[in-house]
Amino acid sequence: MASKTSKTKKTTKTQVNGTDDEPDLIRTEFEYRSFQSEHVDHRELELKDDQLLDMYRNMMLQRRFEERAAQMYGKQKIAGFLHLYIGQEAVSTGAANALNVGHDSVITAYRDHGIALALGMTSNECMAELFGKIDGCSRGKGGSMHFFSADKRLFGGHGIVGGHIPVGIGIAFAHKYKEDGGVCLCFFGDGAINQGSFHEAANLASLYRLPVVFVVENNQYAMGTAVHRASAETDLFKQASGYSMPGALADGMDVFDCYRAFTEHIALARENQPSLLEVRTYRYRGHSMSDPGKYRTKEELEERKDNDPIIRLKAYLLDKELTTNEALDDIDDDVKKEVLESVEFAENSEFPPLESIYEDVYVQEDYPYLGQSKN
Amino acid sequence: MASKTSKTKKTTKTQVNGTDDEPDLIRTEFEYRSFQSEHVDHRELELKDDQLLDMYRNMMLQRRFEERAAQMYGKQKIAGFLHLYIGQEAVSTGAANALNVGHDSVITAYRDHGIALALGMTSNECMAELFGKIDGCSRGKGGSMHFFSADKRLFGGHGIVGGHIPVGIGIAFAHKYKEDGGVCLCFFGDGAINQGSFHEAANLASLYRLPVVFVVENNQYAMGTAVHRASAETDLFKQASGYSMPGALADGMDVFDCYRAFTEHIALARENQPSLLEVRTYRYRGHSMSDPGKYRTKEELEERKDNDPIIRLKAYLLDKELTTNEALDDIDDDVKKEVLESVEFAENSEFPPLESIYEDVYVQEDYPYLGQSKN
Amino acid sequence: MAELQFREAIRDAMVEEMDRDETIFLMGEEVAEYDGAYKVSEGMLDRFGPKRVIDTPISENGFAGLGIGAALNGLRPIIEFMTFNFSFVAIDQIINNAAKIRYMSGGQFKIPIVFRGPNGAAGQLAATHNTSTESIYATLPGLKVIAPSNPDDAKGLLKTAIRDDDPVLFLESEVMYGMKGEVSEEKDYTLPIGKARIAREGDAVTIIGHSKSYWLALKTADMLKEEGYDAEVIDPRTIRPLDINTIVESVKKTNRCVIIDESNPFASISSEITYQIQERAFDHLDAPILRITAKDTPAPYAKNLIDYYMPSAEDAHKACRKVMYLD
Amino acid sequence: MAELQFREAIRDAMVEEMDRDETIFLMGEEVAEYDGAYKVSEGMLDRFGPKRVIDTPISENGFAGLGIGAALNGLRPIIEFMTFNFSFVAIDQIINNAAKIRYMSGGQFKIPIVFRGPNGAAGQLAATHNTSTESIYATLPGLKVIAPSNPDDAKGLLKTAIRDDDPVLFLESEVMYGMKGEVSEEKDYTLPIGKARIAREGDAVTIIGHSKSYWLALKTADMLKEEGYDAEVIDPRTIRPLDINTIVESVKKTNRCVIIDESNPFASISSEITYQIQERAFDHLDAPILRITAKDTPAPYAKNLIDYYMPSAEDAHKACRKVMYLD
Ligand SMILES: Cc1ncc(C[n+]2csc(CCOP(=O)(O)OP(=O)(O)O)c2C)c(N)n1
Ligand SMILES: Cc1ncc(C[n+]2csc(CCOP(=O)(O)OP(=O)(O)O)c2C)c(N)n1
Ligand SMILES: [Mg+2]
Ligand SMILES: [Mg+2]
Repeated sequence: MASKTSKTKKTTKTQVNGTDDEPDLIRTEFEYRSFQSEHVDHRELELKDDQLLDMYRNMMLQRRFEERAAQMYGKQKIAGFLHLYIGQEAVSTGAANALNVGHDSVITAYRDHGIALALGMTSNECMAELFGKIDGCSRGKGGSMHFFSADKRLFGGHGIVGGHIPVGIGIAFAHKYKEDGGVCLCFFGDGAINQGSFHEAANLASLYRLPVVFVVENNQYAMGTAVHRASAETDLFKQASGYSMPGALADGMDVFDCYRAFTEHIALARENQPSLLEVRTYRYRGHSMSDPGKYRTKEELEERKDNDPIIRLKAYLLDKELTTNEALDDIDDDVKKEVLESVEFAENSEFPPLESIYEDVYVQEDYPYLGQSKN
Repeated sequence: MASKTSKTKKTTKTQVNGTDDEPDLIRTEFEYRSFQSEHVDHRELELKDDQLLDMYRNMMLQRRFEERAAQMYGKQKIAGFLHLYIGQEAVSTGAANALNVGHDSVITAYRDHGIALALGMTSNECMAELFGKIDGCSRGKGGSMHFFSADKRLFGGHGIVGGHIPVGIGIAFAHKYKEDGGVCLCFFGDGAINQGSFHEAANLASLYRLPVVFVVENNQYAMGTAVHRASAETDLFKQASGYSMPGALADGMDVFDCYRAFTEHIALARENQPSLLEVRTYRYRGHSMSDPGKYRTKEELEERKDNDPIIRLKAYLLDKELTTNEALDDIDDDVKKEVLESVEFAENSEFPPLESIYEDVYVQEDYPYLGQSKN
Repeated sequence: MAELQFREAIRDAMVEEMDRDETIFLMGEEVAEYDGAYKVSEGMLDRFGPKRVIDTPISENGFAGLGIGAALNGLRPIIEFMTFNFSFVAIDQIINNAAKIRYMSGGQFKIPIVFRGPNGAAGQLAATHNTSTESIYATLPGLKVIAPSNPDDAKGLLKTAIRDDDPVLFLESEVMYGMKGEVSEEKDYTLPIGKARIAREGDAVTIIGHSKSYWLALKTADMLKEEGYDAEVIDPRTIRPLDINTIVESVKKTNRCVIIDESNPFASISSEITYQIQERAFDHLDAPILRITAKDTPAPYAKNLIDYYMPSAEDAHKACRKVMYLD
Repeated sequence: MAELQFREAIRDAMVEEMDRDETIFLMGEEVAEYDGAYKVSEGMLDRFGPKRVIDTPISENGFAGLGIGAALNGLRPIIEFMTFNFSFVAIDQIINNAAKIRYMSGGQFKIPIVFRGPNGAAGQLAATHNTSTESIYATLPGLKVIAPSNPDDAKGLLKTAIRDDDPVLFLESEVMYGMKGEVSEEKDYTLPIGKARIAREGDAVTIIGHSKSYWLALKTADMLKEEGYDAEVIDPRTIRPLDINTIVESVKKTNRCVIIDESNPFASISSEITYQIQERAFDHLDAPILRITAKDTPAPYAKNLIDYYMPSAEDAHKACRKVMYLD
């Protein structure tokens, strides 16, 4: 069903010698389905009841973590660029639950806090990184845009739009080469799809049949640029046809649909069938902390918030009587506590020692840096 | 009819809220027609009889010019890379005849002798450039890969595969900006389409509705790499769907079909509708002078030669009694003479003076080059 | 003179030139409806409309090449890179097309284009967003590279760059956009490309710094002043072509030189200036030329590390005292 | 010792290392079925099969990034650029990913990758196919840059580069591929990265040249020899890290230095070597350091122009005589 749901029916190759004056027709077909909580039972998706509560907690953790990070940015505990994922949590949580974390690989752009927490990286190491401290997930060298975890196989956190997409297929290439059964989820934004790097990577992945899922998180905007102002074809998943790979669409505001779609596409990847999954989602906050957000109306924003993925999951849980308001409140308190502790942890963590500026550049220990002696 | 023949029927945009479990279907349709000399009357294409003879002469000129150039390369009168266009002449001649030469613009890759001669650049200036002489079309600075003519509006002749495609849409951008009614033909190879630059340029052209025709000259190989080893989707014109622009196919071994297709796509461009035209053709010679050509069989090559565009036009001319064998022989002799004279012209032309190494870098006359004084 | 922010000076230069010449247009990411990621082009869409102030997708290679093609075909594009860190995906267009097409065409075509945007370090942005690109671009014949340090130079030089018939890279700085300075109100105010500015005269040591580093050079000179030494401070303003004569004349007077540059040191501007000085003024040098640059590493995120990473007036001051044999 | 062509030495290095280590693979345009555009990888597809010797589409940015990702995930890729002129479309991968990911990850990941292929001038190929990239790449911390001048160094250094856990750019040359030379047959022959080679000892002047320029340096030394002067010839072999100590020791002995480099001069290797020498051996210099480089222009096609464009032993000889105050 995975394949059925999103395979592109290939057409026979074109020949240039039709003697008929009547034009031949070439068809390319896509299918997509939206499979949402309003009309689904999680058991159909083989999701256990308590897994749903974990998902709820994880989405809540991502949100509270970033709300607190925003506050700390205001207090200048955090500097540089801070891009919040708030609103998109269903995507990261849905993906992580469909993945074999620690075995499969993930790479994404600079809006990376959500997926990091979804993969099980700790609030402590993430907040410490934002603070630029030694206990951060990148030892204070990467900051918000450059989260890494060898443990959870998060290969970054990348700041150059589109630049990490070829790296993603390389990670997948190595999984296939080593025959370790792993796949790579390669996330990028609706703005990134217009970079040539996507085109080259998509063709290479399809040509070499690499175990990768290209996930375009279409949150409708690249900074202030709406999709229709950046992409001539606004159905981004249709790009798949240029590389004869499956293209599909999922509802990024619905954790069930995300889980369903990721499960299907990861299954394709395990058969070395790369694919393009467009997830339609929405970011509530500005592009980064400095964004006035004039490019959209309050009404649009509010309307999207009515479709909030956390609220929808909560409604589902209560509706299906899988939990109680009290139990959910306990989760919320527990999350708040974890986040507050992470702030304290980050505060108390040390700044990296100055000598460490010359560490982690090269594996070679005794590399002769220019001017190093003089410092 | 032009538009009908190659427009992509756009589908309504996808919405993610289908409540049905049944997958919706999204269709993208292409049409192509092959419209060949075996079953066409040139008058249908509004081609005059004597225009056909000019076309014949021009294709013959391209071929003889390059055969001679190859010989001169052997004699080391020409050095560096020399990429021959032999076999693809129907494309350049068909294009040039559909174009308003001197008003419209053309840009191509390094396999540029054919289009240069088709646009009416002289054998003399072209051969002199190959010889690296001052009377060459690029004053001896560009060589085989970098033919330019401000006069004929040939914007090169470019050596970096795919690098000139964005430049091509910029030329088209200026035509539209100046509202001069001109269009740009942007030629590139089947290998070049895998460069990210194509993807970015195609999207930009469609987004800005630029008067450009992307012409992929699919001669089946990029050096030794057959199309199916380089492109996951071997119907290259289908790339158009990712940019919601028309994509179509033409027979590059048939000057009528090329003329027809270029006429149609140039008409689209004049309405600021960019499009992708795939022309299926074949190069008879190696990629460059040093290519052993082990990647294809003699049989394949011979079979393609049976479909030779010059022979097919000749057959048509005789069959329709538009000329006589004698008249065609005269043309052949005349062409031979022109080419021989161009060799003599190139021989007699001077090498560029050494000081000219510091000319044409900047418009600024007194630019202070490092070390110049010392020479 | 009027007091303007750096960003305002740049905007005024573009606006005045676009008022003057219909063929000039501005293109880049968020330059139009968003008013520019750093508000440099604020209001320009309203003034000139969508035909001449154009937002792009995130396709630097594509729109850099578009600009080059438009320049070849009679227009005068201003292409904004949101920052020059992002110009690397477009560098083939700049190296192989902007810098070489005129030459390869034997001078048949010209490419009057300006690539502009912030360059170099801007605080805690980490390695991908902290690259100084001038030494990479200035190595390439066919290009001109300008890096102003103040609003007045920015306006005068940008207007000249826009009018120049050759491709120009115009390097600005996020952290300087808000800086205020006196700007000439002379109508049609232009400054020549390739002329350095002697910001302060002195005979004790020549201190050279462009863009942000110019301000470190001044600060260093102040520190020396307090110690009773008059340093000569030179702002090259243009990197390619480099006004070596002004620099050499100064060194002939001071007999010593310290160069401050935010670039990574290896094969950078400081290396080149040193080569040219010792080639032309060898006998006048009383001490080795020293440079103070960013560290020979990528840029870190942590506050303390990035502060340590950047060149400092303190280090430059030490270097000056050293070449002056004061300690 | 066995006499091998430069291309054979490189091939042997790759073959020996691939025999030794399953995780090494070779990827690039025409490297497999075509046996390599310059026949460097001839026979390797037959030996290792399509899993480890892989042809690519013309997508340098794509496959350079693929290599980086594969290196991050446990493999040791050798990525061939058909020439380094074509690496510019992939330079963002090299600058922002290969050189910086390890740093930004706080050392969690390593990137054992080799980017190799011909670099620099190769006759009448005109501007787009004649760029020396070493000064651009060597400016970037996080990379290592090697440019051997002979088959023996090529083999020993490439084997070391493949085993090195850091990203290495290995710069070869079309025109040297056919050059023959003695190559050690010692099994497991490796040479250290970052060690220069004193090719000829002398006390009259230090002549420095890497890659093709090394041979010009030798020729220049021969010309001086005939005049009765012993020049010391140094081949840096590695550009980053640069073995400045060997160079400085030599200059302390000869008190003068001439650098030959095919790169465009501005902010190039010659600039950097000059800075470092004068910084460390200022008091030992009896004359300015001079450089002989390609002209400060793009590369022309015409035979006479490209010959004039390139550095020559004659010019280097003149420069040596000048710093030796012979005329
Ligand atoms: C190559 C490059 N160009 C421009 C930028 C500046 N920039 C950072 S984020 C961004 C928008 C990206 O939008 P999208 O891909 O949709 O991701 P989102 O921010 O929506 O998650 C831009 C233009 C960059 N970092 N890299
Ligand atoms: C960016 C880049 N990569 C590689 C090359 C080397 N190269 C020159 S031509 C060529 C093949 C191009 O094939 P195609 O685009 O099909 O054009 P054709 O030669 O068939 O006309 C290659 C790989 C180059 N010139 N530029
Ligand atoms: Mg977005
Ligand atoms: Mg081809």
